[in-house]
Amino acid sequence: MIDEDERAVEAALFAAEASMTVGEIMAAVGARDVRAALSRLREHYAGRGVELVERAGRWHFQTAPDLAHILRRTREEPRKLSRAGIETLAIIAYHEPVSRAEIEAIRGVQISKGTIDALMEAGWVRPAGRREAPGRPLIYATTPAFLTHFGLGSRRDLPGIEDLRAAGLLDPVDLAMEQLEVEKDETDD
Amino acid sequence: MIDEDERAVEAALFAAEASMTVGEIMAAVGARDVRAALSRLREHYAGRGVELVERAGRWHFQTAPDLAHILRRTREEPRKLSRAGIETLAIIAYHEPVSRAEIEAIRGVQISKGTIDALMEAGWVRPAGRREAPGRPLIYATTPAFLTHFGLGSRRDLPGIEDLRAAGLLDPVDLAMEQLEVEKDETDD
Amino acid sequence: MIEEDDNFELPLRAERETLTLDIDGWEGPLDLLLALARVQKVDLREISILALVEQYLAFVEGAKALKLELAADYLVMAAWLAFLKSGLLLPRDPEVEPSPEELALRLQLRLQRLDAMREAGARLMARDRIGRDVFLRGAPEGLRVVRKPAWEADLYELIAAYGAVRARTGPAVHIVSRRPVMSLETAIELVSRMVGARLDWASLESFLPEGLDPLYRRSALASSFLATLELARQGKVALEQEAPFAPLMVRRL
Repeated sequence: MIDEDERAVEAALFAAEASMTVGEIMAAVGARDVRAALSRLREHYAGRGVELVERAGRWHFQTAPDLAHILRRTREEPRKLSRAGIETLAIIAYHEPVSRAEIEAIRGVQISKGTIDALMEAGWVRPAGRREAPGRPLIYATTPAFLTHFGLGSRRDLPGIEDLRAAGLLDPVDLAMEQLEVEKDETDD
Repeated sequence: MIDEDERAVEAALFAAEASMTVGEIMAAVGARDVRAALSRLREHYAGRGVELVERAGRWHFQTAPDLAHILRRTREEPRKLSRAGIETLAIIAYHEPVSRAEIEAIRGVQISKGTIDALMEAGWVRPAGRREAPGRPLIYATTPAFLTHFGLGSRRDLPGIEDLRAAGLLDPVDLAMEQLEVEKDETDD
Repeated sequence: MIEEDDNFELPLRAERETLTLDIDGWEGPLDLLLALARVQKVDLREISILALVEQYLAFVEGAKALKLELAADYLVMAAWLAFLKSGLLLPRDPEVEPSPEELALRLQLRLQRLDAMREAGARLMARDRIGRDVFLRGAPEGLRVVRKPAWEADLYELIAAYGAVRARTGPAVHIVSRRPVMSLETAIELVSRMVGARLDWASLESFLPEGLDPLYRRSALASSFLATLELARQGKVALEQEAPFAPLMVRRL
């Protein structure tokens, strides 16, 4: 059965805003055999979802380390790629392996740091070594997950320039320029 | 021996920054028999320095009430209510939902503007729509936070509420009272 | 509002043998009546309303004697209680509804209701309250939710984006296509001629020649509209339109 010393120490440590030394616990709960209570409590909580631990002479309760996954849940939130993101992805897919400077040269616009990060976070783009050129820039390529996500058997399944022209995707010059302006505004903030 | 469901629920409730519904616990720990684990945990903690309690359908750990003297020493009192505030809170809790005029009829005095505001600021009282009566007055009710703060599982646990109801003292502010007001006004002339 | 100390308890006021004339201490006449009633009897169902009325009236007289300013509602209550008292003492007039006894009962009920809530408030405050009697975990780790973006894009967007990049950065060849337009001068000439040929109202569109190329027709319509405005300004034609988007009617002046 739990005794009063143990109850008092348990409550004090539970309600404490920081870990406590034996002296501090004693000051809180009065003249009790705090050490003995601490050792019984530690034993009691061993193997439970919560543990009593001592770190550098200070005691505190914490959740069991093997349950950390409960405390940190990840929730997926659908998010659309930005226009810069999708263009960068397209350029990497058509030209891989390609460096950041090359992507910018093709796009005609600089890309922000977050753009490639987002593509890597999505698992679609990976660093593929360095270009043996001055500055040895990092080069990027697409991943198998990229092919899976876009339903492509291989990169050869991407429509070529002539296909794009036939589909009218190379025509709307003015429209594309307008969109570029909008996008510049977006990246500004 | 403690099982994995119990460990997970224990860890989640310990780590949580606010009390949790069964659904929230389930979302945190995954598909487990949360209800059974909660009931075993409550039993396990009964009589210890820390207890598992349910308030308005939400669960949390708290220190045992009889250890208040140990823990209170260094802490500030929770918000102090004026006498008007206490009475108004009691009237809202026992009569809810209730309009301002009904509160004033029971207290026999007007309530100052700040009184209900203070109760709402404390998170204990909320507007609960309007009474379908002339003037459509706003009506007030208590919140789950009120039940949690005062250690009530539900409104049924309000001290003496059954006796008061049986004695007819919680009946809607009745016509007799209004008539009394009318009489008073008449003698006033 | 009156700030009470935190261990406010109900019986406190009632336990006093005599009442001090501290008007500020009372929250209105009903509060005062309740305190007087509790001096009389602990069980409010057993109090004598007549005695209570006497006590209240004596209290108000005492306050007047000491030249204390009583709030109006205390005096209103005194007047009502004096009325109630006479009703209770005088021979009963069956015409008067409700009877004085009923009024007395209602007052008693009202005091009980207030008393019940006052006691309920005290009992609420005496409960084990979070932050005073029971405490939550002082340093919870928190259940963090890490939001992980699930990026979305489809193949069409991808190739369209590539097309846009190539179109934007490829050598641009601009060909200005010549669109058929009707000049304003032509339109003025056209409208003047058509209006001159008719006497009655005619819609603007009826002036346009049949079988025009659709693009040219649009230009002709726009120019003709401008032309009629110009002619109207010169006082040569009158314009009329019954409603927004209704046909624009034109007539020679």
